This record gives sequence, structure tokens and C-alpha cells, in this order.
Amino acid sequence: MNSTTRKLLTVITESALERTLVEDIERLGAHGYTITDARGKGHRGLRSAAWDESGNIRIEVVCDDVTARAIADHLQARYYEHYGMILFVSEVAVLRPEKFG
Amino acid sequence: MNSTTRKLLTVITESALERTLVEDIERLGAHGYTITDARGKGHRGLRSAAWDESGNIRIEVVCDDVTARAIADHLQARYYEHYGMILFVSEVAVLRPEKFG
Amino acid sequence: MNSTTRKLLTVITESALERTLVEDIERLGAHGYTITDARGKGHRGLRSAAWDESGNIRIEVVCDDVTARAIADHLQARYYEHYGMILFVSEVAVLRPEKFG
Amino acid sequence: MTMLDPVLLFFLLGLTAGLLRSELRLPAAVYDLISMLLLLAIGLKGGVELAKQPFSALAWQTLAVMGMGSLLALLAFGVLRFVGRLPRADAASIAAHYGSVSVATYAVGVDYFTNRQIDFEAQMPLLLAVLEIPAILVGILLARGLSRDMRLGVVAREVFLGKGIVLLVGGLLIGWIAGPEELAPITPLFFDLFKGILALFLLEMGLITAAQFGSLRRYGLFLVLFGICMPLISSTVGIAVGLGLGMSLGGTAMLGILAASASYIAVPAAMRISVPEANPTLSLAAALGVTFPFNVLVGIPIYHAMATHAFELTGGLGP
Amino acid sequence: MTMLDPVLLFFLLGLTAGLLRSELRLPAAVYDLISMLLLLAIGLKGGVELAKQPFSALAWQTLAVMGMGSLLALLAFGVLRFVGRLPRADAASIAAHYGSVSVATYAVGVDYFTNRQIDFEAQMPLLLAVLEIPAILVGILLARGLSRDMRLGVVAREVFLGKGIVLLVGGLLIGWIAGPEELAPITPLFFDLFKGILALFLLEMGLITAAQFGSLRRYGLFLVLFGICMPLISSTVGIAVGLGLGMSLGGTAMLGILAASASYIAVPAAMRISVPEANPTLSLAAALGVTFPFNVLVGIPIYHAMATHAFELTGGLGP
Amino acid sequence: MTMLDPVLLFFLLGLTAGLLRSELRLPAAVYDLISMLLLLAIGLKGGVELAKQPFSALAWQTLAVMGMGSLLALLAFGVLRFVGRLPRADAASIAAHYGSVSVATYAVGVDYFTNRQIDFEAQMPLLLAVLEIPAILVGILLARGLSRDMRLGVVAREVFLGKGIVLLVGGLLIGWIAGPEELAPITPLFFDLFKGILALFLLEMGLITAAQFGSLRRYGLFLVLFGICMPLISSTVGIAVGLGLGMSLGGTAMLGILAASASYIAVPAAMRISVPEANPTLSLAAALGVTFPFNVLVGIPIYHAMATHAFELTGGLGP
Ligand SMILES: Nc1ncnc2c1ncn2[C@@H]1O[C@H](COP(=O)(O)O)[C@@H](O)[C@H]1O
Ligand SMILES: Nc1ncnc2c1ncn2[C@@H]1O[C@H](COP(=O)(O)O)[C@@H](O)[C@H]1O
Ligand SMILES: Nc1ncnc2c1ncn2[C@@H]1O[C@H](COP(=O)(O)O)[C@@H](O)[C@H]1O
Ligand code: NA
Ligand code: NA
Ligand code: NA
Repeated sequence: MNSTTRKLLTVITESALERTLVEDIERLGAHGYTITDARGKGHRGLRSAAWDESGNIRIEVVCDDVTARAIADHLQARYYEHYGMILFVSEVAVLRPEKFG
Repeated sequence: MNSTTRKLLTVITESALERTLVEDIERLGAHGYTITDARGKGHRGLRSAAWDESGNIRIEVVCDDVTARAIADHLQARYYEHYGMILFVSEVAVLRPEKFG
Repeated sequence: MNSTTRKLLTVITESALERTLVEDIERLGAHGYTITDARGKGHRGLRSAAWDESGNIRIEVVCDDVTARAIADHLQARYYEHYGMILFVSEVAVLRPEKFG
Repeated sequence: MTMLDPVLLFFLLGLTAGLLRSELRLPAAVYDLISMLLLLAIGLKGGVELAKQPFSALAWQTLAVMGMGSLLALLAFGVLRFVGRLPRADAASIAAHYGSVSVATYAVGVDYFTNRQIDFEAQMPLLLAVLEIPAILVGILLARGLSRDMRLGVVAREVFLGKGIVLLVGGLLIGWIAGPEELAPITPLFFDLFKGILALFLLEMGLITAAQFGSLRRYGLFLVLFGICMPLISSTVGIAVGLGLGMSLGGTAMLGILAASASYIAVPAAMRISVPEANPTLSLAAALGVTFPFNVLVGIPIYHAMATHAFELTGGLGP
Repeated sequence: MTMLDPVLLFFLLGLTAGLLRSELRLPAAVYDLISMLLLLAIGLKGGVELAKQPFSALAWQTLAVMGMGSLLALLAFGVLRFVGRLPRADAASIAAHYGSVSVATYAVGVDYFTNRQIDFEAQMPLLLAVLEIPAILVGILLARGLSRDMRLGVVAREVFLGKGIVLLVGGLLIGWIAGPEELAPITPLFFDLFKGILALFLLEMGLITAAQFGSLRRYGLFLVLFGICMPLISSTVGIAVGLGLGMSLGGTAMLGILAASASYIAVPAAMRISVPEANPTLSLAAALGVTFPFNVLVGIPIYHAMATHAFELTGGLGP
Repeated sequence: MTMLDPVLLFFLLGLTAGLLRSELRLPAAVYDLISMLLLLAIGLKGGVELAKQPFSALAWQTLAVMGMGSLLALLAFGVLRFVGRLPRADAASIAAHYGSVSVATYAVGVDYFTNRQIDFEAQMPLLLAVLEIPAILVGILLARGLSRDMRLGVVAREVFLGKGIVLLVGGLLIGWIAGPEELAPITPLFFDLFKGILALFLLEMGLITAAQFGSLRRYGLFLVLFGICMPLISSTVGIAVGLGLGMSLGGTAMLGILAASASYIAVPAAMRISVPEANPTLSLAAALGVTFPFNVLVGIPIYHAMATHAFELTGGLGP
């Protein structure tokens, strides 16, 4: 296991943003992303996923430090104020570091 | 990216517990939570999600150290013995630390 | 909270591999696993989950260092070249370490 | 008598189960399937009818109805901003919801008139689709003015290519091109099951409505009053437009129902993207928590009575 | 002849596919939709029938049937604890499953009697709903005694507001209030498709049953024997109660089927919360892996024959 | 005239919505449900028909058709490897797709001939199931040779126990055992709704097809040409085999359609596991992005005309 560390950026936000966020994330240099459907509760109340638009998505991006910072900054500036959104970053060891830029 | 660290507590357990756990988690001071549906296998055998009740849920809570400890202790005391449940905690960097108490 | 650290291994790959991977993971010594359905994009293009086989799965395994290494090595050798797959490892604190081998 | 309609009983069942915090909920995939079937069925039926008759007046009606949608949004904005003293963005967003339409309310209306064997114009589903659009644009203009970056391209895509319009207009076109004979073999799914599927849909609507009551309590009396009075005003406008366009009694009442209804699918999605600072809970609570149940449980018969009365007074105006 | 019923063939297809470890599985959302449709259909049909007739004896029958459910749970507990030597919690939990009922078995019973044009009492769906409850309470009492914190509030909510009872009772009420004429337009979905949907449901039940066989192997012969003998005993009790209540042949046999069936939805969920120390695998393996296939494949004709025989002997007792 | 078939209009609606990047998409669970219903319906209908007649020639036809599938895969491999200069693994994988069959294309063919009241042999669904298999084995052999570890066990399980074959063959057996009378109560779901469900399915197929166009652009002209010419060649082979087997006009044309169609479900899954180095995007782009729309929009009438012409020339050969 020949590994290096990268950042794992996780964003949890409203399903309605999926298309826009994915464009932003790719534009800011991520080489990939993974999305799962989720529900939850936060400052903006319950998001129950009773129908499509009322749910959350959970986006994960594995990338280098600079990209993670760029995406986080962009999301914070652009969406944080008006959308249900949280965002956190952790360190992960990856196998093929070149895959993640 | 002006960040601080918080705890990310992840609980994987039986779907049947969703309602109760969510109440517990809020009562113990978490400011939010995120749930995704999952399936899996552990000491209590396969949980295949073939129907609703036979699946797992995966609950994530971002919170401060004390809250994470409180929730983990409570879940361990109350549910660990009789329910399929695992629980792990990692460090994450968050953007707006005030959001997570 | 009487905790120890373990590894959390996360694999994101094509749904078609679910059955085989689960067998591999159990054979290599993991005591359990959790699976969620996902979609995403990477070097092999979009995986949209429009139908079952076209989606991804996200497998999580909490285990000790040796097992994580064994699984990661095996997956890298066996699947990395020809399948859409990423894999990353992080440190997590667990409650009942004996549960995870 | 109306209350015996099983479709409404399903709504009440959902509402009750929701208020009692039952475990009952439809999986999102089922909700999606059911709403797709309804939208396609409404479109197909409209398309078949359209094909049967000349539609010279159509362009004119479309324009009139778009004007109506804009007017209703402006009206609602006035009330919300100056009577309700809501922030500009919230007033604009809620106004967009009320200038637009609810497919579920329309479907209950169709059911109501079908039960009573009252005909209405074939172009109704087209007007339904058309009505989704202008209020959204008005809402954005009200929130932003003309000055700033409006992301109109994104919004237009969101609206015109949203599920609702694609299925409704797609169904219309298919029904229109294929005609009743070619369509016959697919009627068992789209037409025979229509009312059963509508019943399931309203069960879920009841559950969703119940979930809005919490927010209502928080945002108080004004929203509730608005959610009841606004459809009464809107329906009057709708009925006047119907009369003005020389529609039949059924069509006039239907236009009243459309005017009275408030969107809860296309508009929320569009507003989320173009007026993000508006609180989406407010508009959903009003549209889903008050106006929808009001319309389906008591509004529709009222609008029907209003249209009948108007017809008696005028004998139908028309161009 | 019975084995030609396509509904059973679908069950066997699912069972075979499951045992061969085929990839086949229904998405959870589809399972949910299908079981909702079945529960609503059973309720609606029962409600329509109930509306047709006076139901003076209803309260009395409800009580008798609740007593039966409690008795069956006690009986099962005795066998499990003293013959099977299972731990108290496990015995109590399994007993609760067998004192309660399985909607899928009931639906196959309905299909069986419909095929043979044998009538049964209109209140059957109501008794089905009623029977879900007492065994759960008895099970909790057996596991806990009266002393400790029983979380009865939580359990009651779980049971009364669980999906099963809400849809069954909701359907009954809607059918009863609306009546057959108002219901006519929703029959294509709920009644005409009933047997097709039941077939799909049994396909999935076959897959689920197959998945239980692994646990069965682990827990051995006693569970298998129990899963076959208990329904034979219970059905005798059910038939005796049916006779005692003066029911028709169809109704008596149906009560035998209800008594013989073991819950695998409402009770597992309730037991998980109120008797968590019971191993849920045991009860599911017995109820789903043994008793369900036994009942639908060979039990139902047996109970029918038993009821017929009892009728010949007694001529129907009744109050 | 053909283009008025609503089923094709639904396909075009999906295609258009997909190309315009609409939000429209079916949840995966709904896609699963719909494809299950189609597979079961095709199987059941075939089974009922099979039961009606003696089928002495069946084993012989099955063998001939398996030969045809292998031959088509070899043919496609030759073209892809030596004309298209594709890598061995890719050529083998795409060849397997084209030697196998597409259930969706078959269903559109059924619809086409039903509309025109042209009969075809009852064993068609059986041949459909049988045709899925040989091309997969040929594809693997072509990619690997006979030497290396072929994981044939895994592949066989994947193929024989895959959803497609289990439901198709399961349906056939159920239809065959139960017979038309026992099946009658489940026809409202499986037969009456068939065409409506096929319409929904083709809506989704349109969306999926549109999603392949991006990859097509990348992999260029050769794939497009192959995706159009290959089915024209294959259908000729299929029609020749049909004639040789002495089939009716409808059956011969159907065999042409089956030969022309390319798998996009069973084969991709099997190739992913047994020939992982083949790029799955290539085969999906050709099969779904070119051949499927070509077949359903223009191919089927062509193959029908070809079969008619062949019949006129030969008067039907047959053994
Ligand atoms: N403390 C938290 N832990 C985990 N998830 C959270 C937390 N806070 C918010 N979320 C998730 O993020 C979504 C949006 O959060 P908010 O903007 O606070 O409403 C919620 O619906 C939750 O799914
Ligand atoms: N080692 C593990 N790694 C990842 N997930 C696990 C592990 N052990 C258990 N799980 C998950 O936790 C659930 C309950 O675990 P258990 O209580 O061990 O049966 C399982 O169904 C899995 O989804
Ligand atoms: N940088 C990344 N961050 C998060 N997920 C990724 C990333 N790259 C790939 N993935 C996921 O892994 C799957 C397979 O990746 P690939 O092999 O690169 O096509 C993709 O479909 C994504 O779901
Ligand atoms: Na309106
Ligand atoms: Na019972
Ligand atoms: Na072919």
C-alpha cells in the first residue's frame, strides 16, 4: 500500500443544487466526485426527502489541499448564506495519488 | 478557508431506530444530523434492505468533542447491547464552527 | 468513551462488483461492511445510476491496519486497472475495538 | 356529497396520519412515479381533445392567461409586501408561487367536474403548462429588479426543462399527434388508473401538508389568512378572465381553480436558484399547508358556484 | 389444482431464484408501493362490504378475536419456553409473532376463496387489523412482567400508527364512507390489479423466505417443527372461535387462516423496540422461513378442509 | 403511420428531453419495476401460447437459434477487429452485445406486429431468452482464448441467474403451467397495462440513449456506421434462419428483429466481470446510442419488409 494523503471534502446540501455544484466542482479542478442521497436536519429545519427536491445530497470530493480550499471558499462565498449547506474536510490516505490531482 | 476542527460521529444501525435516535441526538446537544440509507453485515448478520425495516441507516453528526462523547456514551449504554450498531468518530475541519456548537 | 483507533477504508466503485467485492472483503478478514448506493464521475466518466448497473456503490469497512492494507492491496491488484474504483483510508476512533478485529 | 369523493378521503387519511406522526410515508421513487403518471395522463388527455377541434383562439387565450399569471403574482406581491410587511425577497417568492399553478389541485378539479359530467375546454392542460411560467419571471423581477445578474438562462432551463413542463407538454404533443385510436392501448395505464393514482397522490399530499403545519405555527396568522384569502381573490380574477375569453361554464370554473391554486414544485425549485435569499419554508407552508387543502376541500365547490353565478349574471360574455 | 394458482407459482419462482442466489430483487421502494396497494385494497374492499350490512355483532366479535390473539400468544409462549427451552425474551417475542397475523397470508386466503367463489364475512379485514394488537401487548408482558418501564406509549404509537394498521383501517373507513359507487373509479387500480400485485408481492416474499433458510439451518429442527405445528394448532383454535361466533364456512376458515398466520412486519418492528434483547433472526426465520410458505402452499387448503369438516359435524354452532 | 405509435413518441420525448438536458429522469427503482413487469409479461404471454400447442420442433429451433447467436457474434467480431481495428477485448465485448438480444427492441416488435394483427410463433420469448447466452460465451472465448482462467462459473451464474433470464423463463413457466384461465385474474396488470408500461419504458430508454451521444462523438464515425450496418446484416441472417426453420412470416420477421437487436443489460454486466479490460462505454454507445434507436425507429419496418419480400421469393422454405 503505497499511499499519500489527500483531502476528503464532504458537502451536505439541498438536492436542488446538484447540477450547479457539480459544474462548480469540476471547474475548480476536482478530478471526480461521488454523490449519495440523504436527508437531515440543521439550522434551516428538517429536510425529509419526502419528495425529490425536499431532500439533501452528500457530495464527496477527494482532491489536493489547494483544490479543497478553492472549492470550500467558493461554496462558502456563493451558497453558504442562502442555502442549507454544511461542509467539512478530513485527511485521507489514497492509493493512486495521481488520480486526485 | 478559516477553519477549526470538530468531531464527525458516524453511527450505522438498524432503520427501526431512526426516530428514537434522532430524538436522542437532538436532546444531547447536536445542532444537526444527516441520514443516508445503507445495507451491510456485521456481528448480527446480513441487513439487506430488502424491505424498509430490514435495512440500516447511517447517521452523521458534526459536533464538538463533548457532544460527540455524550452521544457515543448514551448510544453505547442504551442500544449497543441489543441492536446492530457501530459507531466511529473522526476529526474534521469545518468552516463555520459556530454552526456545530 | 473508552476508544481506540481503527482504519476506515472507503471504496467507491461500480455496482456490478458488489457481490464479488463483498466476498473478497470478508475473506480478507473484515468483520463487517456497510454499503450505500451512489453516483459520480471520475476518470471513467459519468456513472449516473439511471439504472441499477450504471451506478456506483460506496463500501465502508472499519478494521485494523493490517486488514485495511490487505484489502487495499488486493483491490488495487485485482480491480484498479479495469474498473472505475477509488479507495481511501482514514483514522477513526471506535468504541468497542474488539468488534473490528 | 363532495366529501364522499374517495380522492378527498385519501387526502384526509394522509393528513390525519401525518398529524398523528404515523410512520406512513411514500418512498420518493413512488412519489416520482405517481406524479409522472398524473402529468402524462393530463397531457395526453388534453392532447387528444385538442386534436379533435380547431383551435383558432389558442394563441390569444395563451397570451391572456399569461397576463393573468403575471397580474396574480403582482397582486400577491402587493398584499405580502405592504399588508404583510414581508421582506422583498420573501414577498416576491411567495407571489411567484401564487401566480403559478398546482397540478394536484388541477387534477382534483378534473375529477370534480368529471364526477359531475361537466365539460371544459380541451386546451386546459396547455393553459396549465403555460401558467407555470410568467409568475416565475415576475417573481424574479420583483426580487431583483432588472439591474443585476438574473441568471435568466439557468432559470429558463429550470422552468422549461423541469419535469413538470416536459411531461405535461410532452403528453399534450403525444396525445395530439397520436390521436385517440393510436392511444387506445395505453389508456388502461394512463386513463383507467388515473383516479386511483390520484388517490395515492393525495394520500402523500396529505402527509406533506401535515408536515407544513409546524412551520405555519411559527410564521403565524398572516400566512394562514393570506393562504385562504388569496385564492378567493385569484379565483375571481380567473373566472373573470374565463368569462372574458368566452369559455364554457366548466372552462371558466377551471380557470378559477387554476388561478386559485399555488405552485409547490416548479416554482420552489426555480426560486431556490434565482432568489436564494427568500425563505423557502414560508412559501411551502402557505401553498401546501393552507392553500392546497383549502382549495381541494372547500375551494373547488366555491369556485364552481362562483362561476355558475357569474354565468347566470352575464350569460357568458366572450369575444 | 391449487398449485396452478399463478400467485403461488410466483412465490415458488421467488423462492427458487432466492435459493439459487439469483440477482433478482425488488427495490425497497417497489416493495413499499406494492404492500401499500395490498393493504389499501383489502381495507377498501372490507369497508365497502361493511357498509352494505348492519353490524350489530361487530363489537362482540372484535373482543372475541382479541381474546383469541392473546390466547394464541400465551399458547405459543408455553411451547417455546417449556418445550423448546428458549430464553424468556426470545420465547415472548416469537409468541407475539404467532399470536398476531400476516397480511400476505390473508391475501392469499382471499384469493383462494375468491377462486372458489366462497363468501366470507365483510368484517374480516377489520378483524385482521384488530388481531395485530393484543399479541404484541401479551408478548411485552411475557418478556417484562408488569414491573419495569414498558415504554408502552412508544409501543402503542409504533403499533397503532404503523403503516399496516393506518392503511388497513384507513382503507376500511374510506370504503365504508365512500360506498361502492363513489369508489368505482378507483377500482381499476385497487381491485382489478389486486391479483397481479399480489403475484408480484409473493415473488418478493419468495425471495425473502429463501433468505431466511440460512438462519433456519443455524437454529435447528425445533424452530422448523414449531413453525409447522403451531399453525396447525392455531388454526384449530381459530376455527373453533369462528364456529362459536356463528360465522359462515368461509368466515370460519378465514379465521383459521388468520390464527395460523404469523406476523412479520408490525410485530418485528414493535418487538425490536420493546423487547430488544430478543433475537429478531429467530422469529423471522420461523415466521417467514417456515410458517409463511407452509401456510400458503399447503396450510390454506388444510384449514379449509378442517372448517368444512367442523361444519359438517356441528352444522354451525353460533350464539 | 408507424411514427404515430405512442410508444415511439414516448421514446422521442425521452430522447428530446435528454438531448436538451432536461431534469427528467426515472428513479432507478421505477426503472426496475417497469422492466420487471415487461419481462414477466413477455414470459407469461409466451408461456400461455406455448401451452396451447405441441412443440416438437422446439429443441431443434433452440439449437439453430443458439448457432445463430454465436455466428452473429463471430461476424461482428470480424468486422470490429479487422475493419474497425479495435483492440481484441473491445471487439470481443461489442461482438457479444450484437450476438445477443435486446428485450426492449423485442417488445417494440411485439407491439408493431400486434398493431398490424400479424401472428408469430409462441416460442419467440423462449428464443429471446435462449439468445442471450451463446454470444456471451463466444465473446469471452474471443477475448481470452481457451487457455486462461475464465471464471466461467461466475459468468454462468451472472447470465443464467441474472434478472433478465430468471424473469423471462420464470414467466414462461408460470404461463405454461397455469394456463390462460388461471392467469386471467392477473392479466389486468401484466397484459392490459403492457403497452402503457412499454411507453414509460421507452421514455426512459430515450433518456438513456441521449446520454450515450456524448460518448459517440468521442469514439467517432466507425461506431455509428457499425451500429447501423451490423443490424442490417444480422437481420438478414435472422430472416434466413427463420425461413430455414419454416417459420411464419411474423416469426421470421421477429427472428430478424431479434438478430438485429443488441443487448444492453445482460451482456454488459457479464462482460464487465469476464472481460474487464474492454471499455464498457464503447459497447453501450453503439448498442444504446445507435442500434436501439435505429431499430425501433426505422429498422423494424425494414426487417418486416425484408421478411415479406423473402417470403414472396421463396414461398417459405422450411424443413
Ligand atoms: N451538525 C450537523 N451534523 C451533520 N449534518 C448536519 C449538521 N448540520 C446540518 N447538517 C446537514 O446539512 C443540511 C443543511 O444544514 P443547515 O444549513 O444547517 O440547515 C441539513 O439538512 C443536514 O442534513
Ligand atoms: N467492521 C465494519 N465495518 C463497516 N461496517 C460495519 C462493520 N461492522 C458492522 N458494520 C455495520 O453495522 C451494522 C450493524 O453491525 P453489527 O451490530 O455488528 O451487526 C452492520 O449491518 C453493518 O452495516
Ligand atoms: N476525486 C474523486 N473524488 C470523489 N469521488 C471520486 C473521485 N474520483 C472518482 N470518484 C468516484 O469513483 C468512481 C470511479 O472513479 P474512476 O475510476 O475515476 O472513474 C466515480 O464514478 C466516482 O463516483
Ligand atoms: Na395561481
Ligand atoms: Na396468528
Ligand atoms: Na443480436
